[in-house]
Amino acid sequence: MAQIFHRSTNFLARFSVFSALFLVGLALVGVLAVARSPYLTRQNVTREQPVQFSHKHHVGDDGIDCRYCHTGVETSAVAGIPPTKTCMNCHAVLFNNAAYLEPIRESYRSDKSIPWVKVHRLADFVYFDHSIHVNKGVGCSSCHGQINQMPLVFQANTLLMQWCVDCHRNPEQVLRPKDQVFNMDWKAPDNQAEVGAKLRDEYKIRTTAELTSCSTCHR
Amino acid sequence: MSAGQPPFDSPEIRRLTPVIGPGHTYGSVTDKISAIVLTRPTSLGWYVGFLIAFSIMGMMTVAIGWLIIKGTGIWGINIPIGWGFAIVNFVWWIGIGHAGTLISAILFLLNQKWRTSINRFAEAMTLFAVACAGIFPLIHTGRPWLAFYMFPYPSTMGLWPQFRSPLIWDVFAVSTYGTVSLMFWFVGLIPDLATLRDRSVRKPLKIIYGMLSLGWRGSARHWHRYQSAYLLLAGLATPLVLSVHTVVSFDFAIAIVPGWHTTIFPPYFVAGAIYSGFAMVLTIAIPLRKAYDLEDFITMRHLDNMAKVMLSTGLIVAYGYFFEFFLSLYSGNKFDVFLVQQRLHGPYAPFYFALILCNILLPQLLWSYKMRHNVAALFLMSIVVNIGMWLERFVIVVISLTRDFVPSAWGRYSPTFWDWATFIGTIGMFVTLLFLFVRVLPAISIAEMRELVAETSEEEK
Amino acid sequence: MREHEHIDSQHDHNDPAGDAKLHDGQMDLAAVRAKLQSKTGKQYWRTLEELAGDPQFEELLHREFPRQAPSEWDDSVDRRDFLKLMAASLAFAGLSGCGRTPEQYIVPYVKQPDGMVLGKPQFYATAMPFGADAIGLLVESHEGRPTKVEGNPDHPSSLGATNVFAEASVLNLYDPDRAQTVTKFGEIQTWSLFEQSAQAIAAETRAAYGAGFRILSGIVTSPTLAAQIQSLLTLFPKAKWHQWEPAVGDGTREGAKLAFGSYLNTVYRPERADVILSLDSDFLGSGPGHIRYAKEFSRHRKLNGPSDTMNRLYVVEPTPSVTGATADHRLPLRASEVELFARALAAKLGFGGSGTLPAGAEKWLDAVAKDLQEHKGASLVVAGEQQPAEVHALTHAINAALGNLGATLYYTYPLEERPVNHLESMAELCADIEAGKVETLLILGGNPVYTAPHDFDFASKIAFDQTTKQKKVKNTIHVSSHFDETSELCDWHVAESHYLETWGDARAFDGTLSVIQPLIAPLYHTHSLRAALAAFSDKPGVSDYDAVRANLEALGKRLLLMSFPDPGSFEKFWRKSLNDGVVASSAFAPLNATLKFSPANLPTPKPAPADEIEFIFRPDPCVYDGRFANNGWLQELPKPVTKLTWDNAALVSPKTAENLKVAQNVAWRGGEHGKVYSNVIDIALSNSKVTAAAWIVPGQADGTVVLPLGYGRKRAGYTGTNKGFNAYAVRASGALWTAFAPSSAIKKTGEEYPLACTQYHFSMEGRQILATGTLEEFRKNPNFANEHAELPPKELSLYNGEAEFPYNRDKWAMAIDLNKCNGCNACVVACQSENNIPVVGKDQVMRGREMHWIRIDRYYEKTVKTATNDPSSYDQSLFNPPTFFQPVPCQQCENAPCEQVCPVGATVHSAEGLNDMVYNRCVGTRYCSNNCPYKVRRFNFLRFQDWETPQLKLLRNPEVTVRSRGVMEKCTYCVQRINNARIESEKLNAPIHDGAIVTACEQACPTEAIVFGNANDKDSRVARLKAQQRNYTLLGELNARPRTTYLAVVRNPNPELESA
Amino acid sequence: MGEFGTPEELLQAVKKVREGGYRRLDAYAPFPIEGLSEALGLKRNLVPAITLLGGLAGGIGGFCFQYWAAAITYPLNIAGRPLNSWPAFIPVTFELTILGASLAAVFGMLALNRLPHPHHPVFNVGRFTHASSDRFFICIEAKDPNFHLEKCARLLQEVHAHHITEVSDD
Repeated sequence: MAQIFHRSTNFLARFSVFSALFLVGLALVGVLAVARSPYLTRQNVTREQPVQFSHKHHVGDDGIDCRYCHTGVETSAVAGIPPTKTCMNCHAVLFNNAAYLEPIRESYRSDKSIPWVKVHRLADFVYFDHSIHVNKGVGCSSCHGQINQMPLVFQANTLLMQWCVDCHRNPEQVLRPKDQVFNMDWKAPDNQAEVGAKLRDEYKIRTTAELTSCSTCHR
Repeated sequence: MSAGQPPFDSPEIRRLTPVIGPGHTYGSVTDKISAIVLTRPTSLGWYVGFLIAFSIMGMMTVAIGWLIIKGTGIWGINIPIGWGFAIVNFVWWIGIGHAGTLISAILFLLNQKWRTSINRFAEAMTLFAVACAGIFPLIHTGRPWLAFYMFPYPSTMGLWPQFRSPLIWDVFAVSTYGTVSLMFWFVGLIPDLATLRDRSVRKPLKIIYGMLSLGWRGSARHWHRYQSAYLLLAGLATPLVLSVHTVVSFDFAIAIVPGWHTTIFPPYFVAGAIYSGFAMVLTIAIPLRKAYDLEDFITMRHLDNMAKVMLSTGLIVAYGYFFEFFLSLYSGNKFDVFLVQQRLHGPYAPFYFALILCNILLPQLLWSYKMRHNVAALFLMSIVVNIGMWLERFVIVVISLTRDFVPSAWGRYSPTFWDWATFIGTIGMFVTLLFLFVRVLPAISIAEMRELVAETSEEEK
Repeated sequence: MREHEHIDSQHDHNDPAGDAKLHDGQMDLAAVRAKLQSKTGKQYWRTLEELAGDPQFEELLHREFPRQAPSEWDDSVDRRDFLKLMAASLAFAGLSGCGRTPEQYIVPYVKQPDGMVLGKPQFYATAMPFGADAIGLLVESHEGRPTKVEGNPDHPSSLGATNVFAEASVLNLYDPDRAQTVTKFGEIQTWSLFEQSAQAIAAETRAAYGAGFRILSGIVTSPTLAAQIQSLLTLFPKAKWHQWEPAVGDGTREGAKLAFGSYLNTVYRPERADVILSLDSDFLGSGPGHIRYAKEFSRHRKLNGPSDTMNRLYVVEPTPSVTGATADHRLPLRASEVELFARALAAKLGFGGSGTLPAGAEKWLDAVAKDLQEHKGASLVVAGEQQPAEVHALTHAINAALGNLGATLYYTYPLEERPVNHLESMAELCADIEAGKVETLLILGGNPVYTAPHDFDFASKIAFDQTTKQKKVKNTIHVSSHFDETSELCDWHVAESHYLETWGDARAFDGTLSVIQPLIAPLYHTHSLRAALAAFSDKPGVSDYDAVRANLEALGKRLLLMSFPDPGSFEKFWRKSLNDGVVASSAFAPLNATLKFSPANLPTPKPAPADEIEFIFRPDPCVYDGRFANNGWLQELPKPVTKLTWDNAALVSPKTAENLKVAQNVAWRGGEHGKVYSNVIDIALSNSKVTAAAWIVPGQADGTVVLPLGYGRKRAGYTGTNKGFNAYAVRASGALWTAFAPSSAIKKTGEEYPLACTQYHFSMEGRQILATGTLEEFRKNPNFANEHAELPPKELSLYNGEAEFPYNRDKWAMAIDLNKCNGCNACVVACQSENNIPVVGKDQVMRGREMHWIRIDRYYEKTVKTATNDPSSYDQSLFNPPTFFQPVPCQQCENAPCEQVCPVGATVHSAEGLNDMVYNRCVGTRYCSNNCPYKVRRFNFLRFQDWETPQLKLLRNPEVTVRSRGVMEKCTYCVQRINNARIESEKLNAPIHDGAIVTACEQACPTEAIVFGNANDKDSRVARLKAQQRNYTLLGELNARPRTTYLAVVRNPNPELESA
Repeated sequence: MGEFGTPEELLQAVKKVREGGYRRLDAYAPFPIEGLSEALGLKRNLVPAITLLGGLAGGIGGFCFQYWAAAITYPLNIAGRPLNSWPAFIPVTFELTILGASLAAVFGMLALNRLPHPHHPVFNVGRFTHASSDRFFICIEAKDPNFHLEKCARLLQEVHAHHITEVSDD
């Protein structure tokens, strides 16, 4: 009989076996990578807003304190998006005829809320509480990044569960003195390790086991 | 001949009832078996049978689709009976699968010649049964699309499966079992695929079989390694097959539910598995040898031996039932004792008695030689045992859950249309796969048959 | 910590467009309201979504799951779903959850209300008017949405607890089937149009000095509403005010009149009574003040140790009630025989006269009489609301004779602004209508067409007569929350506001006045009864706020003799009243009433026909008189004793059932825990008939059939229509509470009807589920509860890793004192409300899939020696079995069997020892439920949650995950409350003090039977309870080590009766 | 290349050919023949060793992974059991051992046999199709140091080969 296969098929056959295995592996890695990619987490993706509100200008340049607008941050689970009224406190006078502020004035006149695009979205089913973090020496910038340098706000971290848990396992890495919590430019000192450990005791932060219990965040 | 032979495989008997019809040569064996695949025209019966089976399988897909739209609530399950048909069928199918591996692996190790002609499709049966079984753990979950949570993969949540749960053991046991069976089966197929390659006349077939046979050319060196690999696989598959049903039994034995929480489960689940498995092999073998007149290869001796295995495993199972019963009473555990009473005169008592009838009483007929050599009767018996073993799982899963610790929570279970559709559907799938198998692959290991011819010819000298 | 807050009318507290971080995609009610304004002329709409122009409205119109009770799913396949099959399979292929979620928007306030902190619930004090009572409440509000009703500790009628009706009332607010606007002949009208025509009618009426103007209301305890009626009656001198409260008997009122010559209100002080006799009174389970009475009663039943004393309760009743189940001695007597018993008792106490008693009751009577006399001044006799005036009069006499007046009970002026005999009042109205004396009929609330005695045929009085082509009453106006049986026969229908939507006031059982302050502006175009009434007055359009405020000022001056020199001083008084939820010192002062009545000269009663069957009518424990028929929570709530849901049934005793050849059989699907087939019987009674399913109730008096009211509604709404049978259909004015008919009046139709019963099996099968004993036994052997417990020693472990999880900080635990629990169900509804627990509908309940996180098991002590454990197979022990209730939430085991078997770690232990359930990790293998010995886990077999109905979105508690299909769920000790309390304490670096965390069930419990706290804190209430010897573990031998433990029941029987 | 009818003939032939001093030869048969390997002087193969390694890797790896997942990366209190509840980890460990071993055995065998190998000179021989059914072949390779075409042919004739063909390698 004649050969059914050409000599080259020997190589082809073996090559295809290996490459098949390789491709399967690659596909799996790919899926896992996409799940962590900005495409899904929306990390570092800036969003158009109905009014191009610049934190850089208000916080960075004007030095307005976070709490002026986000009033609930120290007392409530949600920091709170300010009502139009808060904007008008100043903009009734400042730039009170600037075109780009029209939506604000419109909202104030018509008593219709401004639909801000939500930037920071935690994974579903998480019950996050701002107040306890702020009260235990976790600074805004630890999670939100340097808002004071963001013309338009983007999400600075993945906000994936793994990211949350990393910090709940050893909070020392981010703890800062309470008076520094709202300081956007705070940088971790070189000896953060021991400072953090000291603060952890000082602020009576719970054990890792308690912080990583499921019901700490999920209800 | 190795020492591990049961008496019924002694030379005299072998001469009386040969494992292969007289007058076969290497060539004739090869012709006959490969013909089924290559030359023999596809019979009308095959088409009809295939269509029926396939449409039943279609019903299964509909049932599953509906399940995904609506949720497991379309089944009869409830609180307290969280597991119903799905798990019953799962255990039943897995059990059936075991006979295949047993025949091909354990009997191979015991060097039982008579296994050769049945091991191939027995292994196929294993694969298909495991496929059917595998469906259920997936779809019985409330959110099947998240079933991948049960596999260990680096998730963005930083969570891993909970390895103390018997269900995770199941995941590993069943997937390992599937993989190993597949490899075992394929390795066995390689030389036959080569045969088909060489004997097929049409080019496309040559190419397909050629690829599948990986260019096998029967070199002595290859045979050398091939045999040791095959032997090793057999050696590995043997403990595996035992472990799989042990793990399945853990699903129940580890739980605290009265009627589940008992140490006797592993051995008698395994015995039960083999029991039902051999029943299923018979159920398939008998029509098969008729349809493709393979009586020369699957001889009465095979049927006789399988019947004997059924008889013996059946007795082990009976022993299991007895001791389950006895231990519950002996333990004095009020919950267990109550459950035993429930089995005897609770709402589901008829099922229990039907089970006793099918699995213990009727099979005793197999003591009779005439019974074992009456093909039709044997076929019926195999069906009966299949039903009986299904009932066993039903009794274990359902009755135990209907009457557990807190009387206020007692309930009942009855299957819905969709329970039945899914169950019967898997049977359709099983048969469909079998039809395809006999059509495109040699249902009997040609190479091993040749070996057999060689040995038998030696003996005749 | 929850502080009461008060609000005033200017306070715009109704804009729910809160921070979307809490509840994304929330409906903007403002938009809806705008739309509503613009609607004119004939238009119908079904939901707010349509008005708000919501795109998913189409979907909503053809929703596959009915609102409130989703997924009435049957085995049949409907075509539309079938077509979706392919699509769904595809979606399945593309693993949901991997997709990219769409943008979300945050819709902040434009002007944020002062005092509101986003994400923080606020609590407002208000009150729920209910019959001749008002239940003081604290209502939780999230961004202006009332979500949870709790008791107001400062209010005398609730003392911080609630009952099922109060808990479920918040669902009524969001009931999608509520009437949403004014209609005339079923067509939508504007309020102003109504006011115009009201004024027109008023003008005519005034011309006729009010002749022909009639008002029909229920019991009115609201001073403001009463004042409004008064002013109208002065405006229309010849007008009349009729009252009809279907489920409250006249016996109470008339009894007082009989005894004292005038209507009086009776207030009990069970706390002071050592011996209590209830004459067919369910004073612990229903009626004015029952929450408070239950609390007082249980406080006098508290046992800290063997040395403590207990009160003793005797109950004589025809059918088991929660009071009867709590009793130390219970005597089943037909309702008509209770009077005989009362007479006999009076005779024993030396009033002369006598009563012949059924055999067996004599001995009982002697013992009770003796016991009562031994406790003069510390005893109490209570008569049932449904008992006739004679029984009440006798009771007053007996209490007087026992010197209980002023000690264990006292009298006050009636709460009702104008007490009348309702039956006569209704009869008069009907007669006048027949006589053509009625021009205008204004029906304030209620549903007379449905509830009036059938022989009055009220429908024909107001309906348009097809034959004569005319109406007997020219103008009929109905004000009610739903467009019901009465509304559809009236010209005008005014949608009534929910009590959480409008200002009002009401008096509690002891006269205490509460201002009802709204938590949300009306969701629809609804108005209060008072406003509807005012439309006819000379001063229409006075706002409820002003009216209530003005009235309170007047009351303050007149009754409380207060002076408000300057507006500021009244403002303070007003704000304080709002803040406290009660008007200070407004409770009625006790009167010293003198008995003008001697039992001796009571006319001898006409003997009840002994051979005939006695039919008695009772308000249903879940839907009351039918007003809650459309409330899914209450419909699905298992009735305390029968454990039936979604239906009422004609209740019969096992013996009677045997005579009537009525039986039950357990269905295969659902079985003991879901579905029971029962015989259907035709009942011919009072020249009318009704078809009902029979149900066998152990402990019911033989020869008595109970017909619960409130079901068989023809026009209640999606949830309530055509559930059960309508007992009003056979209720005649002549036999309002008790009717007699020969047993031939009951005919088996031969059909069987499936009833959804959540617990059919009532025997403990000799297992130590409940530990019970008597006070003597307890004193002899304080440890009786744990004697038979076979707790395995800790060392018996495969691992010696015992010390690995010490729980040395907070160790949450619960103790349930079964001695106090009376099975009232308040905890069940509270839990449902707090934890967003779905309603699954009758079909699913019958499949054994109800979702209640806490269930109340009901057991009869004597085990029944029948194979089927079927009450229809009559057994002597079922004549009057001791009944016990056991609330079973998740036991939070430390060695939780469920956790070990979960393949994905969706249920694990927290560092504080909670058995966490992580819904979003759960894949739904149901293994945990199988392995749970207490069967407290609940599974979402289908998509039970209603995701479509917008109103129900507003209802949900944002603190708790709304579970999706295919997920296991269970009690978590209200972990959301624990977490919030922990966060607050962490901010202060202070420990969580005992009582800072109150679980929903504990909060609602009227008897303080459920106690939650930190077991590591030795002084916590829970730790002290667990330290008691009565404390035992359910199924301790399984070594699951539950955190929830029970305290054994100790009954205090009378030795004399025990010996028998 | 020489063809034979029965295993016995083949064995004879192989012995002869090896006595003839040829080492680089191979025999082909439709089924394994006892003694053929010895006749060809094949040394024991590596498959068992590979299998053992695979098994060990699967087992040890499996247990360590479980320990890591349960006790190190996210320690959780499950039903009050210790973090390292090793008895519960045994079943999975066992299964993984088997899996590792079997995979090693199969792929090891294929690799050692240089399979897949669809193209091979011997397939040039027309009658070689019978190698997979009822004929037995010997092939002396040209690479053999003392290979000589005629000599080989003669040798094969001496051992009564039915057909003798020259296998061209292209």
